[in-house]
Amino acid sequence: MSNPLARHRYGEHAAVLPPAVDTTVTTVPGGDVPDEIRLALYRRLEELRQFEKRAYDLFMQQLVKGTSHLSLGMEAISAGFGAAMRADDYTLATYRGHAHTLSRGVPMTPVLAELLGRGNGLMAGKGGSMHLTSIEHGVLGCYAIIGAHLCVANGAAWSAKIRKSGQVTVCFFGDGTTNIGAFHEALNYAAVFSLPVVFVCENNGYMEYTPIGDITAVPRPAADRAAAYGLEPICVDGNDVDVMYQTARAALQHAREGGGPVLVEAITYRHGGHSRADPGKYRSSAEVAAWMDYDPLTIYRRRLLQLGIPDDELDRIRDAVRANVDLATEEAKAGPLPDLSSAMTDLWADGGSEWRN
Amino acid sequence: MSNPLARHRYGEHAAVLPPAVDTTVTTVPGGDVPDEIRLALYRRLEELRQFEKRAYDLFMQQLVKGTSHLSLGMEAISAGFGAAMRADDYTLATYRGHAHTLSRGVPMTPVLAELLGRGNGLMAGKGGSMHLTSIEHGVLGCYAIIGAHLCVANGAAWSAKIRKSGQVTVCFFGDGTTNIGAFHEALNYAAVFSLPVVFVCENNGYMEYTPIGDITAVPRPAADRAAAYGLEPICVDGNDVDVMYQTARAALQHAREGGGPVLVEAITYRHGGHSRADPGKYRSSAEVAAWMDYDPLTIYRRRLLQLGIPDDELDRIRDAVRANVDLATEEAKAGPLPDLSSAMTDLWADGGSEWRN
Amino acid sequence: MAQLTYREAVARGIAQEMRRDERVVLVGEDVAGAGGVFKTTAGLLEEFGHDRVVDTPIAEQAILGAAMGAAMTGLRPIAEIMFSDFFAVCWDIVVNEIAKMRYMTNGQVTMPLVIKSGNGGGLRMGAQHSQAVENWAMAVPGLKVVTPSTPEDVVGLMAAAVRSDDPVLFFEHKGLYALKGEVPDGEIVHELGKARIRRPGRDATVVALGLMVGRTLAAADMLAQEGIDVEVIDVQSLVPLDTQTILGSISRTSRLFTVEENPRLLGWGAEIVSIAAEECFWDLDMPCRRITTPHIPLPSADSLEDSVLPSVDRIVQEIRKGVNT
Amino acid sequence: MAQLTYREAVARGIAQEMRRDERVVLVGEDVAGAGGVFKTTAGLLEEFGHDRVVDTPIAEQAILGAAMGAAMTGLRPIAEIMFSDFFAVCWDIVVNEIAKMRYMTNGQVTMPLVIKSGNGGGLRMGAQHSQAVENWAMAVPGLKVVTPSTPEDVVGLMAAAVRSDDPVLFFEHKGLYALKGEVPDGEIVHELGKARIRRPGRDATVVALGLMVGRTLAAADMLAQEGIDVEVIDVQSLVPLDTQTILGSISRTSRLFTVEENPRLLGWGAEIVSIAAEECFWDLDMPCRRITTPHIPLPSADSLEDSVLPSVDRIVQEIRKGVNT
Ligand SMILES: Cc1ncc(C[n+]2csc(CCOP(=O)(O)OP(=O)(O)O)c2C)c(N)n1
Ligand SMILES: Cc1ncc(C[n+]2csc(CCOP(=O)(O)OP(=O)(O)O)c2C)c(N)n1
Ligand SMILES: [Mg+2]
Ligand SMILES: [Mg+2]
Repeated sequence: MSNPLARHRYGEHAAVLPPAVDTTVTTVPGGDVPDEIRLALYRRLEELRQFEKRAYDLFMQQLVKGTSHLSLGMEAISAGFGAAMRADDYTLATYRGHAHTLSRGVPMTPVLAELLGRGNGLMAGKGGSMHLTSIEHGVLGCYAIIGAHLCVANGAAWSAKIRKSGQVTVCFFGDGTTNIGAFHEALNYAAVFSLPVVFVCENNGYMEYTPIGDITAVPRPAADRAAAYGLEPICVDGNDVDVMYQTARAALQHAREGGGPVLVEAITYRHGGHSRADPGKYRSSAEVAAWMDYDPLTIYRRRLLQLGIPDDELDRIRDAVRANVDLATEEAKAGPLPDLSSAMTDLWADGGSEWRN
Repeated sequence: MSNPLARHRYGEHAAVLPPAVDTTVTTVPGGDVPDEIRLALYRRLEELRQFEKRAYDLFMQQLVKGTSHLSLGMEAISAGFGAAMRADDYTLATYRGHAHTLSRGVPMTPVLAELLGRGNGLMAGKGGSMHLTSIEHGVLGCYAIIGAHLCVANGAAWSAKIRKSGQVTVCFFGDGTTNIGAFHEALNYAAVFSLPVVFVCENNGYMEYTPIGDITAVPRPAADRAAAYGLEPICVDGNDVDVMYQTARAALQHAREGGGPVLVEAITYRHGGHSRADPGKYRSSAEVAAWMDYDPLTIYRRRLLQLGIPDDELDRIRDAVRANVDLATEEAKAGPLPDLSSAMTDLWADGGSEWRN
Repeated sequence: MAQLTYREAVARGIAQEMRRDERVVLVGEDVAGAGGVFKTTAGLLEEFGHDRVVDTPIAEQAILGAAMGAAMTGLRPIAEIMFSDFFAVCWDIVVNEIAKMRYMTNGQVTMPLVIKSGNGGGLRMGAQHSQAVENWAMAVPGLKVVTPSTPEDVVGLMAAAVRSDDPVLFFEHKGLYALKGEVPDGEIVHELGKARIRRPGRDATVVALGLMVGRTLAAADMLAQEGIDVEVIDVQSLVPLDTQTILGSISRTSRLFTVEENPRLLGWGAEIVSIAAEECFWDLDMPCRRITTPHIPLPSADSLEDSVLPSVDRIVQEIRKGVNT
Repeated sequence: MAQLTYREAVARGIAQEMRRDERVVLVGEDVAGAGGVFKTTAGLLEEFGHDRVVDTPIAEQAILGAAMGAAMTGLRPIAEIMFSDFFAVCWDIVVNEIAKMRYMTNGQVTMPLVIKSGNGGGLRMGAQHSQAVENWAMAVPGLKVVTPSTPEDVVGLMAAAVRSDDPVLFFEHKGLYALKGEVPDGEIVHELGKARIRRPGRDATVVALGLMVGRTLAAADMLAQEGIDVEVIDVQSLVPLDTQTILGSISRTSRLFTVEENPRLLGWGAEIVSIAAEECFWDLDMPCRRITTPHIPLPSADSLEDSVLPSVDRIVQEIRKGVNT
C-alpha cells in the first residue's frame, strides 16, 4: 500500500505493490480446493480474460461505442465469488462489470452484443456496457454512479431475509467508492439489520487516475473501516483465485447462516487504464511490471501445473474458451440493430412509456 | 451506552446512562481552569439555560411558530467550546443551534426576535429558529438538513488554511448524524486535506425518537468511527463544562497548529423532547431522572461552591442573566413584523431576486 | 363512513394494503415505534410487527436503496422520506436508479415501490422544511407523481400507488394533515392518473394541487359572488397526467389558470400551460396565467410566508384580473 | 485570434480568472494531475500548483460543501461535478444549502462559486451519464444557470460566472468538447443573462441551448432553402433569463419553437413557452411547439440514442409542420 496522504507530485507516488510484497494483506490459505473446482476457476479466468481482450479489440475497431471499463488483471475476484455462489444468490456490480456478469453464467453473446449496441444485446441496447443486468442469473445490475448500489444490495438482502430464501447478495465495488457517503450508509444499515450481504471492495489501488492512498485517510480503504460498522477487517490477495474462492465461501456461509454482513477487501490491479480513454500513464512502469508478473491467470496456471494438471488439459480449456469468444463475437456482430420503436418501451411496467392519457 | 442493535420492544431499550455511571467515557481532567473562566462558563450556562426555557415558554404562548429544538441539558458542550474559541473562529451548528449561537456572543434579542418572526430578528425573519447565522460572530449558520454542514465546515477550514489565518472551524452535530453519508465524506475529506476543523458530536443518546444504539453498528457513534479516518477516538463527559472547556482547548490547539481535524464525542442528554412536538415518552422515567440529577448546571454550581465561590456571587450572575433574558423578551416582542417587501430581497448578491430582464 | 384526518387516512391506506398483501413493508425514520414524526404511520407497528414496519438510521440513501433492492426481488416497499426537502440527499437513488432501472434493463426489472413524503409549506418551518417539490419529480422519466388533497383521496391513491408496479412518489401535504373529511368504509382504491373536477364552471379552468385545491375552491366561491364561474380541477396526479380532463375543460372555458405552491420557474404549471399552448391554442381566448410562489425560497416568519404563498385573496385577484382582460 | 476547442476554452477561461484573482481555486475529482477526465482543466495544476488546484476523493457532497464553506469565507471556488448526472448525489448541498443560504441569512452571506459539469447526451454513455439537467437547476431559486455553445462563449461565460457573486451552475456540453472555434486574444468576459440571436429570421423564433444550437442552425439553413426563414436564439443563460430578447423576437415572428435535449416534461422550454403564453399571447399566430427528447431515459445504443435526441431532420420537420399549420 502506498502511504496514505503522502504529498508528492502527480504521478510520483509510492508504488502500489502486489500482495506477495505487501505485508498488510492477510493471505487466507488457498489449499483444499477440489480439482474440478480448480478447473472451473481456471476456465472462468480464461473466459474473463479473453472476453475483455476481445472487448478491447472491438473498441479499437470502433465497434464498441461510448465508454467501457475492463477487468483485465482483476478477474480472480469475480471468478472466485462466482464459483462459490449459489445459483439464486444476487450479484450487484459497477460499470466495470463484464467479469462479474459472466461469472454468474451469463452467456457471452448477449453481453458482447450489448456492448455493440445490438438488438440481441442483454438489454437490447438500452443499457450498454455499464449497466449489464440479467435477473435470470441473479445479476441485479451494474451501476454506473458510485455508491448507490451498495444501498440497493441491502434491499435485495432484506427481501431475501424476509422471504427466508437463504439467498445472499454480493456487492462489488472499488477502492475509490469507499469514500462516498453511500458506502457508509450502506455498511451501517447492513450491520444494524444484520443483512445477508457480502460487500467486496476490489482495491486496484486507483480511483480513476488518482492513487487511492492520496485521497483516503487510512491505508486499507475498506478493511480499515470495518470496525466502524462492528465488522471484522478482512483483506485478502485478490489476484489469487483460490484465496478468493475460499474467502467467498467463508463470507457467503457467514452471511447465509445469519451472521450478518461481511466486508471483504481484495487487493488487485488493473492492467490497463481506468476506461478506454485512459492510457494509465500515472503509474510507474516498474509498478505495472510488478503486477504483470503477479497476474492472476499466470500464477494460477503455474499453480495448476505444479499440482500436476497436465499442460494440454489447460490448453484445451483455453482453446475452447477462445472458440466461444470467437463465436460470441460473430453472433454479436451479426446481431440486428435494435428496433427503433424499442426506445419507447418498458419505461413502465405496462411495457410502454406514456405519461398522459 | 445502550447495547447497539439489541432487539427490544419500542420504548423498552436499555437506559442511556450518564457518564459518571458509564465507564466507556474518558473523563478528561477538568482541573486547571482559571476562576474568571469558570465564572464566565457559569454565566454562559445560565444564559443558555434561561434562554431556552424562555423560548419554551414563548412556544407555549404560541408566539414562536413552526418548530424549534432546544438544548436544555446539553448546554455544557457549546458553552465550553464558546469559551475556548478565538473570536474569529467559525461555528457551524444544527437546527438545535440556539445555544451554539449564543455561545459565540450573539446577543439574545435578535435571536429571540428571529424565533418570533420579527423584523429585528437575526435574519429579519427569513431564516427562523433552525437557521441562526451571525457572520459577524463567526456563526456560519445552523443547518436543518442532516449532514450537509459537516461538509460546509471543511470549506471554511480550507479557506482559513489557504488564507493562513489560523482560524479553526468547529462543527457541532448529533449522534444520529453519524450514520448519514455526508458525515463519512466530510471526515475523510478533512483528514485527507488535514483541515483545521473540530467535529463535535453531541451524543444525547437519541436520534429524534429512536435510541441511537438501535440504529448504529457501534456503541460510540463518533468515537468508534474515528479510526476509520485515521483519527484518535475521543469520548468525553459532555455535561461537565470544565471537561468540555479543556477538551475544546486541546482540540482547537491541535487543529490550529496544523495537526488536522479532531473528532470529539461528548456524551450528554436532552431534558425535553426532540422538538416542540415531542413529549419524549420513549424514555424511561428512571433514565430521565438519572440525567436530571446529572444536569450540567447543577453539577457546575455545586463544583463552584465547593471551590469556594460564594453562593451570592453565583446568584448575582443568575439574576443578571434573568434580567437580560427578560429584556430580550421585551425587545423581541416589541419588534416590528418584517417589512413584507423583504421577502423579495437578498436572493442574489445584488440584493434582489429578479430572474429575468 | 368515518370522519378521518388526512394524517389518519395515510395510515389507513397503508394498513389496508398491508393487510391485503404481505409483501408490502414500510421503512423510514421513526415510522415504527413513534408512528412517524407526523403520526401518519401510527398503529402500523402494533398491527404488523417489527419485520414489516422498520425504523431506520438517518440514511436516506440507505432507506431508498433498501426499498429499491427489495422491490426488485419480490417485496412491495413503502419508504418514507420525512420531509420532501430531504429528497435532495437521496435524489440519486430516486432519479438515476429507481426511475431508470426498468428502462435500462429493457424491462427485466419492475419497481413496485412507493415513496411517501411530507411536502409543502405554510407551517413556518423555513426554507429547508417547506418546499413543494412535485415538479422535481415530474421532470424525471420513470416516476409517477401524486399529491392527494382530501382524506378519501389519500386512502384511494395510496392503495393505487402500492398496487402500481411502477415507482410512485406520494406527496402528502403537511398543511393538510389536520384536515378532516368523510372517508367511506371498506376498501378504497382509486385510479392513478385521474384529475378531478372539484367544481364545474364555465368561465375559466383553474388547475390546482395539494394545499392549493382548497384555497382555489375558496377563491372560486368568492368569484362566483362576482359572477365569475370557474371550473376547479384537482390535478392530483402529475404523472400520469390526465390531459383529457384538463384539455376538455379548457375547450369549454377557453381560459387557463394554474395555482401552484412551488417557486415559479418550471413549476408543474409550466407543463400544463405549455401543453395548452401547443395542443389547444385555438381554444384559448386569453393568455394563460400561472399563480405561484415567486421564485424565492420560503421565508420562515409567518407574516412573510403568508405573503408569498398563493393566498385565497391573491388567487381571486389574479383570476379576476385575468378574466377581465 | 486562436482556434480553440470548447474543451480547451474551459481551461483557458478558468486560467484567465485564476491569474486575475488568487482567491479563485479549483476542486474536483481528477481535475489536477490528470487535467480532468474530459481534459477541461489541463495545465492548471502546472500553472497554479497544488494549493489552488485540488484532486479530491469521490465525495461530491464533500466537494461542494468545501466549495460552499470556502465561498462563504473569502475564496471564489470553482468545483467540478464530473458528469451532471452526479448532481443527484450532492443535490442537497446545491439546492438546499448553496442556493438558499444568502436568502435565509437575509444577505449576511454571499456565495461566489461556480460548479462546472459535463452535461448532455449523444456519446452513447447510457442513461446515467448522458442527461441534460439544466432544467433541474432552473427550478431552484438561488441558482444561476448557463450552458455555452461555442468556445468563445465558454471563456466569456466562465469569466462571468467566476466574477458573479452568486452561485452559477456552468454546464459544459460533452458533445461539444471537440468543437473548434475562433476565440479572440486577450481577456474575454461576457455578461450573464444574455441570449444571443445566432441567426436572424422573420418566420419563427426558435430557442435552443447547448448542443441543440448547432443542430438548430443546421436545420435553419435547410429550412431557408424551402423559403422558411427562422430566427435562432441561443438562450445560453436560463437564469437570469433574457426574456426581452426572446419576447422581442416572438413579437416579430409570431411563432415560437424550443429545441431541447432534456426529456419532455418540465424541460426549460416549458418555462419559455409558458412565459410566451402569458406575456405575448396576442403576438402568437399559432401554437407553440417544444421539440424535445421524449419523456424517457436515454438508451445507450447509438442507433437508439440518435433516434430520440432531436436531430436536424426532426427539427426541420417539426418546424416545417408547425409553420405550415
Ligand atoms: C458519484 C460518482 N462520482 C464520480 C464518478 C466517476 N467515476 C467513475 S469510476 C470512478 C473511479 C472509481 O474508482 P474505484 O471505486 O476504485 O473503482 P475502479 O474504477 O477502480 O474499479 C469515478 C470517480 C461516478 N461514476 N459516480
Ligand atoms: C437528511 C435529514 N433526514 C432527516 C431529518 C429529520 N431529523 C431532524 S433532527 C433528526 C434527528 C437528529 O438526531 P441527532 O443527530 O442525534 O441530533 P439531535 O437532534 O439529537 O441533537 C432527524 C432525523 C433531517 N433534518 N435531515
Ligand atoms: Mg479502484
Ligand atoms: Mg441525538
